[in-house]
Amino acid sequence: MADLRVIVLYFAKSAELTGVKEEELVAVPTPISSLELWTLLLQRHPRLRLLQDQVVLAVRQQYVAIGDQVLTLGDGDEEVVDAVSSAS
Amino acid sequence: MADLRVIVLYFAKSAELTGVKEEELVAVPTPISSLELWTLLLQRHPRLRLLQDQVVLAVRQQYVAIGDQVLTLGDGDEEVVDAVSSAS
Amino acid sequence: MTASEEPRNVFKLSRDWLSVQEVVDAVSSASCGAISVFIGTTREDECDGRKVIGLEYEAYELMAQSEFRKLCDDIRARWPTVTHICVHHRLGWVKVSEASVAMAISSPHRHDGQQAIQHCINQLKASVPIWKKEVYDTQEASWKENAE
Amino acid sequence: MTASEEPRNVFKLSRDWLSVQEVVDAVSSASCGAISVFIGTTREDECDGRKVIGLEYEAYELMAQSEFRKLCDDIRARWPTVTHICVHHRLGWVKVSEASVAMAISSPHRHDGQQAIQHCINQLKASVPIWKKEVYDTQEASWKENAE
Repeated sequence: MADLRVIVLYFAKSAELTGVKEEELVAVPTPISSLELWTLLLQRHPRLRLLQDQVVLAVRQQYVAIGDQVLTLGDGDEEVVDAVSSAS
Repeated sequence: MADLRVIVLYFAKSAELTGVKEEELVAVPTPISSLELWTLLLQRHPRLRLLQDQVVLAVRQQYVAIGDQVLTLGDGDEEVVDAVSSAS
Repeated sequence: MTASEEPRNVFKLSRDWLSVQEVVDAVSSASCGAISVFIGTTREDECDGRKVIGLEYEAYELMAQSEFRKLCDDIRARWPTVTHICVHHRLGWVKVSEASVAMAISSPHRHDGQQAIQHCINQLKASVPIWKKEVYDTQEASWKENAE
Repeated sequence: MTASEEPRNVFKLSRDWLSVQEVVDAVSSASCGAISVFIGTTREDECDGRKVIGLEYEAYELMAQSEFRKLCDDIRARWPTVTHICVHHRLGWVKVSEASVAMAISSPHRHDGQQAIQHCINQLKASVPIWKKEVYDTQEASWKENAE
């Protein structure tokens, strides 16, 4: 168990909702599941909740589903949060 | 029953075999079937026989199969004889 | 559709190099999100140990035009959303790796156009009176079915 | 194939107008008789009574490159005769009737390339991280799934 510094990139609608394109998270616990990480992002940016099921996460340029999957994060990893709204 | 003047156009291999791109046939009997017309062309240019099954006839820009089909030719009609060799 | 958006069927036989951009521009339309394009080129090939150096194309031009119109009617009956159709075909000498045919079809969505372009090239080869002669490095030549 | 004919996978994200000719040239090969091309353009469209005047594209560029490489591997596994693959995608503002994506695939014979180009555009939209925002004449805008 360790704490890490993680870079989060936001794209498209997620960047609009958070108001930032990139931010640094310090003291991210590891190991962490993708669901826990998403919850952590929602605490920082409650408006991300608007994305609901449309959110897509990627870690080290690999897509990850939001669920129990444990992410092995390295210090300074890029984590990408991107999202699109559903087609209306 | 009448006799007609018909223009025959040859393309591709049929032009190579006959040595002409275009010729006029006089005193073509009408009505005439497509098979009779083809036979008439073979009499004039025996080398057309080399085309065998690959020959395609067209009258007034419509393809016609070689067979019993009776062609209604008008005076000065273009009749097209085109042919390709089989792919080797 | 506005008046300028009447469905267009464009067919050109040309002794010059084919421009893909020209074919694409001929079908472009603000109402279409998809342009499907096919380009057929002369392939470096061998036939009985002889190397193909180019193709010689010949057409019955008037009839090619009328068969193209029939083909367009057929395409529009099968895929009614097809908007514009353009086919340019070379005549005469086409050396290896040059385009002998370039065609484009525009449609609001991509699926119809992609189906239509496959039908268009298949039927063009089957029914439009254009013939090709393979010319070999041995100075020999032979007329080919245009089906390939 | 000669050394110059090693299979090429070309991917470019561009803020400039896309050249169809450039995409076609990138895949041309003397060993190929067929080049299949797809062009996606911004369609004049309405959404809830608002008129779309253009699209704004954004990409996660590094990841888009790596997803494109995976897609090329997938295409070559499914259609081993595919020779070269080239995709150019616009970023930023693309107004109605301009191309947002242009892609070309060359193959010795046309059937494989035509199948592969359909798979390529479907998978590009499904897996490559490029997002689009529809911009309306009302000054409003909304991010869209890239699936259409």
